[in-house]
Amino acid sequence: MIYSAGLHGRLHRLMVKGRGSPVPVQINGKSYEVDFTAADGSLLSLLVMGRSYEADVVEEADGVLTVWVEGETYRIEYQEEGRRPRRGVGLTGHGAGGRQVITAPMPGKVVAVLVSPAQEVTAGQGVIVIEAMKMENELKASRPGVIKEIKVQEGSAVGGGDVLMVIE
Amino acid sequence: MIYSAGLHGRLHRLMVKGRGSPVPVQINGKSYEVDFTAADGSLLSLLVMGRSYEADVVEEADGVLTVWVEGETYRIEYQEEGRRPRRGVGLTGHGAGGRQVITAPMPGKVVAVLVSPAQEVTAGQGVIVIEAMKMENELKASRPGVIKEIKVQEGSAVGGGDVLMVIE
Amino acid sequence: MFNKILIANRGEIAVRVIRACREMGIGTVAVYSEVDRAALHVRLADEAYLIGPAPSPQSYLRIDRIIETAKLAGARAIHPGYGFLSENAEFAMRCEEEGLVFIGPSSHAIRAVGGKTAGRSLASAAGVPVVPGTTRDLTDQEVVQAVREIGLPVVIKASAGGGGKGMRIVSTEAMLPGAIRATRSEASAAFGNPAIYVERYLGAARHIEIQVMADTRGNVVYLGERECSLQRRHQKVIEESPSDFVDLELRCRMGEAAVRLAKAVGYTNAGTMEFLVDPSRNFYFLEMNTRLQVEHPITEMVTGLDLVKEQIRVAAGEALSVRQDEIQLRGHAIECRIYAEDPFNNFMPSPGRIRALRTPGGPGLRIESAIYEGCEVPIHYDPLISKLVAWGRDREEAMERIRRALSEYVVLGVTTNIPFHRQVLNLPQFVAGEINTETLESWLAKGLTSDNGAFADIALIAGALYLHTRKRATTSPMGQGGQGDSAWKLAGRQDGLRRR
Amino acid sequence: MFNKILIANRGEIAVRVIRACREMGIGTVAVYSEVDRAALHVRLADEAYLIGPAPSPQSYLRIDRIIETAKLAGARAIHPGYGFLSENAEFAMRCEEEGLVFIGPSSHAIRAVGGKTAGRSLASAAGVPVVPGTTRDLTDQEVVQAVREIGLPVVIKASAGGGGKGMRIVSTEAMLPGAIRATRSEASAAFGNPAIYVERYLGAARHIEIQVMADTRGNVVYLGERECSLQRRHQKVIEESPSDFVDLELRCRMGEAAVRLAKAVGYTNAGTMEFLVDPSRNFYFLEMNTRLQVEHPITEMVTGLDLVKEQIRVAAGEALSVRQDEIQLRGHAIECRIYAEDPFNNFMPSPGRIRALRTPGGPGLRIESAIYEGCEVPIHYDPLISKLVAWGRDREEAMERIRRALSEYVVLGVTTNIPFHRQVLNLPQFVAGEINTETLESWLAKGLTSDNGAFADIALIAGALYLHTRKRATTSPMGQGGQGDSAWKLAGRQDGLRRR
Repeated sequence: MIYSAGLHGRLHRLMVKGRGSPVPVQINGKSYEVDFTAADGSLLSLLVMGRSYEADVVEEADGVLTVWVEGETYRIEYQEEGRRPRRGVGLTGHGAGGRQVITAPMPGKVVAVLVSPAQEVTAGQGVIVIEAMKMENELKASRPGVIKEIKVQEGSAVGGGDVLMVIE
Repeated sequence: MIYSAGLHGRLHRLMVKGRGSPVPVQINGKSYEVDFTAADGSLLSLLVMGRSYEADVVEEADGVLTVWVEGETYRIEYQEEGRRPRRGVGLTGHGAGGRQVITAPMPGKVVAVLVSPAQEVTAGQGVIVIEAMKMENELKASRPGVIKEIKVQEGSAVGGGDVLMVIE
Repeated sequence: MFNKILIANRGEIAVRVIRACREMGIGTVAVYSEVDRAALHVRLADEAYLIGPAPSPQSYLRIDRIIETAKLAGARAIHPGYGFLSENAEFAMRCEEEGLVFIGPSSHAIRAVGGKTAGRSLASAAGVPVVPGTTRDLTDQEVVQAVREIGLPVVIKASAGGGGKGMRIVSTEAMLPGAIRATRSEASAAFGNPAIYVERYLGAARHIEIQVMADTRGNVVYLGERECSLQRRHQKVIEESPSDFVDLELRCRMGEAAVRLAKAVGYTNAGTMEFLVDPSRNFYFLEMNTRLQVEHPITEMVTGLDLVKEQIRVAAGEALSVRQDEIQLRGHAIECRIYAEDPFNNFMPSPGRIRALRTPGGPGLRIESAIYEGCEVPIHYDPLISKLVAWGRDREEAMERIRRALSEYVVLGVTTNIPFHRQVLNLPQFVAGEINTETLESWLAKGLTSDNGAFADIALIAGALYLHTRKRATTSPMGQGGQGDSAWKLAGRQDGLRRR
Repeated sequence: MFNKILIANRGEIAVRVIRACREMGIGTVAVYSEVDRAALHVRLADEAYLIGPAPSPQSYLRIDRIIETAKLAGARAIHPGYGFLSENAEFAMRCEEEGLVFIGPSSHAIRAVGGKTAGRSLASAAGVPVVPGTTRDLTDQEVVQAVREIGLPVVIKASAGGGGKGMRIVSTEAMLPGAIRATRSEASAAFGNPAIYVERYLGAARHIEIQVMADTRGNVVYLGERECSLQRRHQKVIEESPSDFVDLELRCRMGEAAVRLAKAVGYTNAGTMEFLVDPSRNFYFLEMNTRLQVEHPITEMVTGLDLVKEQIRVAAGEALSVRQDEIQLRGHAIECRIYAEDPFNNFMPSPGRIRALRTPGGPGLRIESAIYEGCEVPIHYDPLISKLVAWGRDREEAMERIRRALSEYVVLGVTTNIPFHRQVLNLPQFVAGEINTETLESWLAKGLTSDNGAFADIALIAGALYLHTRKRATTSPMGQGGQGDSAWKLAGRQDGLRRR
């Protein structure tokens, strides 16, 4: 089986041969022999050339996996070869367009809206304050721009991922 | 919903009313109001008149549950009222017949058969030795009797629950 | 001794108190809000009662409900933990009026030293040096005026604050209005009291605190110090005891000052005097926390005492179980506070469901946690989900041990600051013991990077095998999604079968 | 220092050694048998290599394979843990020949004192009193003869034995043939050596052992004693340190005897001298264990030392990190050995898959475990799955703590002896500290009952709600079976939705 996998804005090509363990795996032409076994739940134990690794895998969405290895987190989008590619595999969050969408990083309450529509903002300027878990968290513009739209107001309850503001 | 439940050789009558939590439950006519929630996996948290309990429930077979509460283990056979009763609900393991079936308590290897067919044995006499987890374990006759049948020999590998010997 | 204690708290500290009670043979009564029905403190307590909806002003801060519940359950005493009502003099007073024992100082003592401004005045009076600043609660306008008098930079502080909440450093006058608003708002939410005051900001000093314990018979002891300089946004992140900056002479001077202050107000039960210590080893009283601290376990590990049991005994009228000359510090302890927050996304809180949890084990560790696999970390409360504490014969061993433990600690489902701790523990300043209250912030100002990439190939392989195995196991087309756990388990079982 | 160590063991002790190495910055190489592919020691090690099928003679006892693997992986040293090859002089010698460091005494020292009969002769020669018995390995016939000379009761012991395995008390001559056969057979299986000898059985004495540590520079220290009298079938069940039967004077006498013997044979690394102590405080040398003991954590908790690190340092040629006069005992530690066995069914081993695991937390605990949720406890090895250790300021607190911890410890899927420990900890003789090697057996002879019934109503309710909820959740007829876990989870989620 051949997979395309998008990670950190790069595409990788993986080939997994056969069904047992150890199984031969190629990444971008580099070969590994991988001994693997499911330990429990999301946990996989891997032995690669004698090295022992633990990996946890959770499927967030169709073909989109979060993989934890040795305390590090990887979000990977897989595409099985021969199937129609999804839009922008592996490149989410790495575009450099002029539009910024400020989303709520977690559920919470809007404590303060620090800007008004059409206002110019600089990179790093605070635009909105969300309270969650008893701490106030100021969200900042990542690039300079102009406030296009404000979708919430002070006191609004917001869910994680909700769009709060659009900057252009 | 009404259930018959066999535990420790006694039958108990349970009634569970409604769908939410807290839910009214009657046991043998005694009423409880039970607040319950699934914590994780097999684990249930119960609040009964303010007292907090943890119970783990695993279904071993059709209607047969093992329930752990505060370090104690209960094996309970449930029968929903109005359905055909299973044979001997709740009374397994409490018969007093003359026939003893010696079964392997765990998978292992037969190290020694200490008796021969037709031999008389006394209560508490060792009849067979099984090795498992590097320890030898002597199985004993629980009552006096005569060896009717020996189904294994020294060196046999046995599975948990396998019948090893019958004494009458 | 009490036959039953109500714990007016939640999370790891409620669990901590329940464990102490259980060891003493005392019954435990938990209270919980609607979102905490399946929380660990509810599961572990002998009894548990619902006291209201999730927001703490409607549950964990409801004095009336909590007192009513104690009476209903027949609990003679209440342990307030830390946070919530633990430093609320009115709560302590209401307990006293209702014939319940508040496990902490008297309401009088809380008023006298707990209010930070009052504490500062008293400390001065007791001959303990204090940080320059105001000695009473201020209006917004008075704050502006005070800042002009004291001179920038200053710290705006909640008078009822604690645990690093309700503080803002202000270095320019333009920052002042926002800082005042934010501090008052946090203080209201967390402590039910918006009062604030101003202190001069001393800059790069060490934050070192002294634990005291006092009984009702006039005995007061100090239990060494805790080094709490590693802070982010005035929130302690890693604490250790002893501080390798504190020698025996300084320990005695600070300890004796703390005892003097405690005696001056007739203080009883556990309390902590927080100090700033400058590079010349001058110390300045900051405030007194009139309750158990989050970081009390490191003191327990080096002294061998159980502070919660000591609190309960003292509250029941018993004498302290140790004299000052019997207290010996052994080895070194370090605590990492594990928060549900994303260190690589500006430390945003990360509530959610714990999907997998693997807790470290082995020698020299202590884990104070209220999470379990499958539990929810609610959005409504402090993001502290666990405390990892390591003890070693010396500082080096304690550091090695907590690094090792962090490498075993896996919490999935919510994002945690474990990767951040792993980086801090390798910070050269920290390894060398050369830290102050600005160490973390100035390091963070350079931008925190996740070091990600070292295991990219392994992650890619693991993901591919996940999909590959699931495909085999289910023979359904790829991408049906969401059944990850069962796919592994199924594949694992098939694998097991195939091999036999 | 070594850059990499191979751990020639499995289970909790392999994990213990891996943790020590990780704290020291030393790489770890695990070896595993086919059934242990997903075992915790394989998961936690840096590297892992398959060495053979499940039966230990084909894997964990394969000297050739293990040495070959060490060379392949580039490990310079091998830690043998306890059991398996840990007291095998030939293995130590083969390591020496191959230029690998065996982390333990020299093969010469193992031969000199490790063989139990040899150890007894040496102890006598060093002026240490020994239990009367034979001083060499015997044939079956010689055993019969020796028993006639010594007089009944006697103990038949495996010369290569340890850990309570390979021992039988014989009180009538009729028992002798069976005891000889069983002891030889267990000894072959567990230690690869069927040799046996005979000792007089002293009856109701205490089993107390002294931990020694020796470096290659002639320094030898003793690290206090461990009280190991609570045994079932000569298998230690609960150990504590210090023993409240041992006063300072006896501790010094026993410790000095142990050091004398160690010096007499040029012993290096960790070792334990086991003694029987009669009610008049006379002590008799039983045997020396030339390796780390299962119960070493209790010594670590009271001394503050890490014995595995000390072993590694000594093996690398370093000096001991402490002198005798620096060793201080603090508080009291108790260990419960958690076995996968059924205490209410004649302690039958209970292998299987761990379905649920909830581990205690909080102050003063240490858990040495190799199990995790979902793992298999294989039939092929020792049923010890975990060690629960508690420390307290005094014996009373340690007892309270371990009782509390046992009440939190839930292991489902395999049957464990946790309920048995809970009963033992309330045994009046144990509480009073009046124990000997017969205490447990004579209590057990009265028949162990499970105390079951106190929570019958709760169990009945929980089971009914399980069925009731599953019915609601799946709307399928009752009794489709086997989907227990998901039914709860589904119901829980529905519940959550309904409440919002």
